Amino acid sequence: MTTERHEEPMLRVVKGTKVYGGARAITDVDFDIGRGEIHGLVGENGAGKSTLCKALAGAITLSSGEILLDEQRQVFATPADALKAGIVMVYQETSLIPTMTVAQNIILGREKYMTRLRGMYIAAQQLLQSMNFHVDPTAMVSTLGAAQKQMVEIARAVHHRARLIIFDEPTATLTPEEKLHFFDLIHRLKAEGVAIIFISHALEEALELTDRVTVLRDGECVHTGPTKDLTREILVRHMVGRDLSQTYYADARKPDIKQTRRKKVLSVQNVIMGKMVRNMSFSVYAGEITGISGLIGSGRTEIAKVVAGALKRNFIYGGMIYLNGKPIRYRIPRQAIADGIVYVTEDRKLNGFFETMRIDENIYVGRLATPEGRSTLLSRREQTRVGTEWVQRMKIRAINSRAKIVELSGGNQQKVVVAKSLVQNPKVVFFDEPTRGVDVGAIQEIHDFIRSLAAQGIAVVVISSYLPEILSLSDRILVARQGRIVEEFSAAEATEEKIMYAAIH
Amino acid sequence: MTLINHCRRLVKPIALTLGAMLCISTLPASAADGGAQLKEIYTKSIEGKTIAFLPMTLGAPLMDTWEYVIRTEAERSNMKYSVKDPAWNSTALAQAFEGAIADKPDVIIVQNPNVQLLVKQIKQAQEAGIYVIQLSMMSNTLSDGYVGGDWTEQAEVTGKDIVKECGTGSGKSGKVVILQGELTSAQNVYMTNALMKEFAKDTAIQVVSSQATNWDATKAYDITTAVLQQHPDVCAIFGPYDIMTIGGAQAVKKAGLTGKVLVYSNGGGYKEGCDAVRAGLIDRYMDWDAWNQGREVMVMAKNLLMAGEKPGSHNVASFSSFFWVTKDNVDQARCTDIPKKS
Amino acid sequence: MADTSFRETLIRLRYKWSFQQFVAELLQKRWMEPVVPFTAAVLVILAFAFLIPGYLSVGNIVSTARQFGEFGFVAIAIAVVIISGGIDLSVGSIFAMANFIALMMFNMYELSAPLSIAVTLGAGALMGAVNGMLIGYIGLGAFLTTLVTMLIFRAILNLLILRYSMEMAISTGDSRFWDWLGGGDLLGVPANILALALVAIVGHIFLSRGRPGWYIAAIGANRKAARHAGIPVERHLFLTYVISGVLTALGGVFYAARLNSPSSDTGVGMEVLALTAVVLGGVNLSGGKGSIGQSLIGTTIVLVLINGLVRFGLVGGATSAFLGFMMLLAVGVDVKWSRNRNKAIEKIYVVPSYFKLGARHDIAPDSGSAYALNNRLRDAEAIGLGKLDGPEDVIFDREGNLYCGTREGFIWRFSGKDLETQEIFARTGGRPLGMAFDRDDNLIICVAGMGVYGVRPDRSVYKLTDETTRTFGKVIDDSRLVLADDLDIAPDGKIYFSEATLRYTAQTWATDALEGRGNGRIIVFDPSTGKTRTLLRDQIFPNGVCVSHDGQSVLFALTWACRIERYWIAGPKAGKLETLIADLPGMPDNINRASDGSYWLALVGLRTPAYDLAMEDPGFRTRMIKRIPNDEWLYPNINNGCVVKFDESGKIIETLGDIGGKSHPSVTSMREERGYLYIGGLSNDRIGRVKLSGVDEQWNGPAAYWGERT
Amino acid sequence: MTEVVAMASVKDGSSTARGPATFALKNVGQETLVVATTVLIFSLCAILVSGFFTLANISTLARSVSVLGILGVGMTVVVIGRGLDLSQVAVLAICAAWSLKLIGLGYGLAAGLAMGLGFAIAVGAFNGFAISIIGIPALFTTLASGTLVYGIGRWLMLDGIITYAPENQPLLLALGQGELLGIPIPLVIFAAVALVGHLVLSRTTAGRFVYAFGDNAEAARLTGVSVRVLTISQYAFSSAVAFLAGLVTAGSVASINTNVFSSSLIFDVLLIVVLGGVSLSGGRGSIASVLAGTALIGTLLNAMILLDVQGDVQNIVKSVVLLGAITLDRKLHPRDEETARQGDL
Repeated sequence: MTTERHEEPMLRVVKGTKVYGGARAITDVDFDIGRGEIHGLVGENGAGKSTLCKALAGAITLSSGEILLDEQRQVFATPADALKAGIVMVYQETSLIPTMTVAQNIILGREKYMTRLRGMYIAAQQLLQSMNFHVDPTAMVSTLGAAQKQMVEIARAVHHRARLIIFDEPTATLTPEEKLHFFDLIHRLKAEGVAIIFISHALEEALELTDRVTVLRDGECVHTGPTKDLTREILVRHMVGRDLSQTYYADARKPDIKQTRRKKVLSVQNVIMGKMVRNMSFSVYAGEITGISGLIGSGRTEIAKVVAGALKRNFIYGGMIYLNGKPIRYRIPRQAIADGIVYVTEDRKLNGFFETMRIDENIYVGRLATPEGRSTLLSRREQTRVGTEWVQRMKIRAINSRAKIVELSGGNQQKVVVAKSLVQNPKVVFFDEPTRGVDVGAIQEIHDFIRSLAAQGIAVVVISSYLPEILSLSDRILVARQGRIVEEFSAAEATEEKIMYAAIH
Repeated sequence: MTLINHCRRLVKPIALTLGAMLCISTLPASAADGGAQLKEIYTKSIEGKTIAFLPMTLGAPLMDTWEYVIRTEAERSNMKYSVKDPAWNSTALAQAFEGAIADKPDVIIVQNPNVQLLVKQIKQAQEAGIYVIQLSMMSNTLSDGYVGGDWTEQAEVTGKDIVKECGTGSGKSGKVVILQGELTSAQNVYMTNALMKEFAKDTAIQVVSSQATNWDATKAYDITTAVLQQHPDVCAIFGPYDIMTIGGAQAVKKAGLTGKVLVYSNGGGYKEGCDAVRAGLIDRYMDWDAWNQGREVMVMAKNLLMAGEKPGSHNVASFSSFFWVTKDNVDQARCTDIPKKS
Repeated sequence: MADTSFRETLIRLRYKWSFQQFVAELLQKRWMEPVVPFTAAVLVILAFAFLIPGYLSVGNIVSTARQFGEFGFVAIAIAVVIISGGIDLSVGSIFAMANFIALMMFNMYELSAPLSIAVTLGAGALMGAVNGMLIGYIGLGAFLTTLVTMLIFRAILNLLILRYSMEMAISTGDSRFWDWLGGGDLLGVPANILALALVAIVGHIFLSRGRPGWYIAAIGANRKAARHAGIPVERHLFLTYVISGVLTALGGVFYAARLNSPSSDTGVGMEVLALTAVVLGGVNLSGGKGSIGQSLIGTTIVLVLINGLVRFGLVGGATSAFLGFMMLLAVGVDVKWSRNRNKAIEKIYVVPSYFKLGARHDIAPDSGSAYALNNRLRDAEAIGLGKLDGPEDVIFDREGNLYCGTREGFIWRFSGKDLETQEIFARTGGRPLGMAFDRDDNLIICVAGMGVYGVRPDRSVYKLTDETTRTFGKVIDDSRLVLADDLDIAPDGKIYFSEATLRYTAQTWATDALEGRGNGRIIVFDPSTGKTRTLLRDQIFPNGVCVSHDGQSVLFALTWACRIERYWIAGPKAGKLETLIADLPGMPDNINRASDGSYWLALVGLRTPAYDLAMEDPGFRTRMIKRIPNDEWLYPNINNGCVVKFDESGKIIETLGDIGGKSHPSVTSMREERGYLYIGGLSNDRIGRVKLSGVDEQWNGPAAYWGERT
Repeated sequence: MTEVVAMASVKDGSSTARGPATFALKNVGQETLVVATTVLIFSLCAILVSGFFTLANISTLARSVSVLGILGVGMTVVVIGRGLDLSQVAVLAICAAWSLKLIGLGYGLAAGLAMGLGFAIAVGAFNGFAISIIGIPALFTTLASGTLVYGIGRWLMLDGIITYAPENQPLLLALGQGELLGIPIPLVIFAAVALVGHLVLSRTTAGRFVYAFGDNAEAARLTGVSVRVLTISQYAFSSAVAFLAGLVTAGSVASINTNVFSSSLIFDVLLIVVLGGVSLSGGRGSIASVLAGTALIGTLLNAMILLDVQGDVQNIVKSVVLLGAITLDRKLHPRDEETARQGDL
């Protein structure tokens, strides 16, 4: 843990602690960054990376501990204070104003009292294009895709001429080429003396780009050191706290590939939905896990929602979907659920669970919404029964099934969301990013559960942008790009490189 | 909502002018072939003229009675007639008035919601050559004519009666409840003030509640119910508008105090008011005959048209008569009921 | 094209001016958002004008306008609050209170008119501040808070009226200014309309271009994002309600001056009416979106509707019924409309038009035509293989160093005897396309997406121009340079450059081919004055630009039209445009001077019969665009090109090709340098070098054009 | 370095279990707070206001707020489902008046009531349709439909502002004036409606779905709740309840004044709903909340009438109490800028 630094750090955090309603998000974290340094911040979901950075950016205030900027103690009560001090954060969930244009968003917070619109658009276009971000400055942000929004955020940070820019997973939505431009940008910023905190899941990126890396685990700082001393294996060990041989993905490939006669359950043929899904075709078989990989915006989420009735495919020239050979077209998810097709959402906070309800109530609502579970009156007994059953089956860790769902950790919340769908006795299940924001232990449990579903003869579709997850789970891997399935691999032949290549070329 | 407003200081000059006007208007009739000539003058100055009526609202018995009488009178005289419904909204009324000026009728009959509204607009109308007659309510500006009641006088009469019934020597508690309409409406203010002056003359009279109902029968019901719980020995209840007072009267009936608590109110003598008297809900009902007021205002309009003076040059008035209606004489009272619209 | 049939003329006319494109461009404009409410307003007015005699009389318009003035202030006030993501139900009460206070100050206390107004506005600000404190700083919900303050203000007002109504009934102030406010006009425009117009214009500028307006809209659209952007959310919410209070009070002042009546029912139900007006105008109840113009359109609808219905003489109920019906209808349509607006734009954005190309020349190797293909480019020597990503244009400086721009926005330089030293010379960003050296050896580059940039010999990058004059009467603002393509410099130093298309970008440019319409232009930049001017409009994808050897004219290539045009910039024909070569067998790209006084021309791809046919049938292309995903559309062939040489008269001298497309599938540029021809390609991974025979072995472009260095 | 790792792994998993026992005012719901305030004010009035603490007055109190309470129950169901029904008062006035008129015209009691109820439910269903299928915001839809219904009623269905109860229909009058075992019938109806509302919300699937929908509409849809049917039903319920409230109003004074449409009654309804702690952002609250809110407002109003406090002062007192309640609530549960939902009004 040697830090080979000669000058005083530009910014330091001393014993930073943040308590959220009883739970500690970060505990006594010490952190520092110098001028022109690219500092990687890695750790698993929920390790406290975002919390630490939000505190630096003034979005939240630390419960205890100090932030020192040039050895001066600072109190950032609001993001405005941090901005004044030259700290800009590029948020993961993009923080843009949807009703304003790209150019407006870029200069927001640094605009003149009155702005001349034409000049603003031209200047914004120059800025964006000079970074090779191909975004129309006059477009309304609400019409942009995820990647373009991310670019606008990055452009905004650059425009603000910050001393310290915090990037929270900036590359998750970018294509390799856009990443290339982004890395080039980071190096140019570094050359100008801008300090950069780079949060990333992709360890390779962190190793390639950064000068130093800090690893957080469970809200505590477990390692800080120069990048050149690190390898991927060491990083993982720090992050997970276990030896690599015990980590999950190391040996996750299944030895046996099912080659028995397969029953085709779902067949999607030439489905078109607006701009997002263009001519998508694939089939799903009973007892098999089909993985769909692809970048955000490749149409993978949308096709799942179309099949499950949450979105409607084009009315004319929209293609066909067959369930057990019977053509289907659902207006609402209820109809799909009645036919045994469920979709487990990728964003559980936004549309996954009911926060005012308890675990058993959440699961029971799922049960009530099915034809067989329908009843006019509620049944306490039935509620307790399904609650207890699924808490056990999903290994949901709570004091009991009557705990409030908001009191659970991300992984347990996700299990409740899964349980809420599986209680509906589906024949086809779409899991959209089933382990996003879930702690490692829970990932394994959820994966085991998904496998057991397939073993029961249920057709399972797993959508994920995390390749190791897709590789370890799937019997068959489909790759989506620009609204269509461009490649299909069997589990045996798939590799990360092949999938990635198919996803972007 | 304000029904009627009155400026006492205007009474005398207006009454005098009215007399003069009537004389002037009958002058040409003294020629040889009196009948035919008069008819010709009448026809020439009345037929085809336009009457615009702007009440505070339509759909209430009082305004509907006026509207019916004015409309049928106008039709009978071959006059054009138009009516606007501002639905209790004084801003909408002002708007309708300005619209009426643009339409250039010959006479505008308006029910002015308060003394200051329409001050400028009435002047504008007169400058545009339109006669303006105010019905039941006045403004600070003198218009060409006024037809309506004298609220202070009516309240004085009512007050004296209440004092007689409940005051010293009556052997009753002297407790009086006033159900006010809307506190700020001028009519309400004039009546309440005059009443309080009368009550002040007798120390035995005690006003136990004086709450605003905003002309709402339900609210009158709730207030009366609550007050009667606290003061079961109330002697009299006064409400300045019959429709609203019926709510209070229902509460009296519900409390089983019918006959013991005297309910006072007033109105235009339409069916709804009489029914309440007949049902024993209202004991003393001061009837100022809305039907007749409709007639009066049409007579005044015709006179103004026949006289042909420049609008704004004269101010005339006609104060409506009023009389008590009780259970005893309610069957003799007119109790007008306009035909339902098909 | 003399034998153009009558039918063809008709078709040509039919597609010449595209209504669809006009609509698509209109829809893109932000001010087109309230198109539904605006249409509704016009229809309502027309309906009444038709039904009610004298409805459009001056008197009626003025009297309606007077009410419009007062109510307009309230509508703007509530619009500002809704844009901030809140709601203000207390406007009716504040309005009534302001009316009362103004009358009290002016009539009872006999203050001067300006002072009365000042006091009233102060009171309005104070009442707004109460709302603002509770909502902004304490953080209460806007709906409930203003609901409660509405009741409180109204109750206080009633108590005041009760206390002072008698005194106020008899007192009157006197001021000509006051009377003018209430009933006066300027050139026939009522005073309150003048004030409203002033407030609306200032307000609009502040809302759309000013900092407070942006902050308010940002908070309304996404409070968290606004906070992250460093916006003081609390303070601006507070400010919003103060603004609302002041504007409402201003409306109250005019109402007081006009009607002079402190009625207790003043402003009752006004919040509902104002809300209706604003929502009808298209201001989004969920915040962040809306303008003053929209709220005034909504106000017009509501007032005209009420005014018309009252004048119709319908009973009160009918007015309400119509109002309610209109509200539901207009908002229902608006909801559906705004949800599908972007979809609609997308659907109709690409507008194919009729375009007929002349007969194709035979290009078969054995055809004997001037265009007969050969394989002379196939064995071109590769330079920078694998390092370069899309060298669209290549150029040499006086010293014989080779430059090219790549897709990442880099300018590479190859130097040394055999161009073996390869380095990134500069970075412009964007997509560097056409290049030229000016007299002072600065490398001038067309950068797609950015404009025209220069790189000095010391590698510093500078901007020449990024904006041109806006075309008068064009719906969209075409002043930005979207896709500067190629340039050349006239002897007088003026830079002529092409902008290929205004409607597509460096990523989507190929779609422009499906339109077959003149979306591009030729622009000239004069470095001595720094002025940029559009020279020629409506060109069909103007691409390569080259000043002729004599410096008298500019040649430019129209890619989709397969034509070379000549525009005279000097001499007797100055200002004239003529076609030099028509009906090329392929799509022309860059044009460059050759050593022998002729010109090199790159054909980026060759025409195909299917595509030529498709261009004659816009209906076919429209259907194709609507029905199948865009990567299955029929695009022009830009995968196989060649280089041709033509002389000053347009005669083809020579053709160099690569039939299999092995090393140079599409050719976008070429330069002759000291006996070699260097080939660039938009999507290629190398620069090719071919030895030329029978040419001047010492010829160097800049030296030949600008003369020896001075 | 390995030691650090090992130490950290020991702590693994304990973070979520950690959590201090929270207590005190923070956990006190608004409903409890309101009940406490009501009890306090009630006791104060009983001691200080003569004539307050009598059986007769309590019954008057209950009767006078029962219409408000009935409307409140309907509103609560809609608000829990993340909606708002401002058309209640128009339905109350027009549908009840129309019923009275029809009965008066000789259609018979049952037919008249059925038609009134049918119209009310149609209005509610229309509201639900416009909100869930067309997608117009609830606030605006119900505002407009209220205006529309009032207008159509006044224009085409009714004769005047006031509609009188037909004679010889004692049953109708009994709705407003009668007593059942000494309890005023309006109160009985209020209790019945509240009970039905409570049972529907807490014991039926539909009620659970209303909570689910109000909590997270998209999650409810994805879970398979037919949200459109649900929305339509909840507005229909609210309208039907408003019709019932209209009958009670009409019964108590033997007439109904459609002008009640332009009164602030709807705001009073919102007041009691919110006062009781039903969140306008949906998913939270119960019928008990409405009872608490109604009791507080009822007590305050009754005491003020007895004290002969002027109506406008009553309004101010009422409003300040509400403002105090929501301010206190905000202080106890401060808004977290990082997690607050966008668009909470």
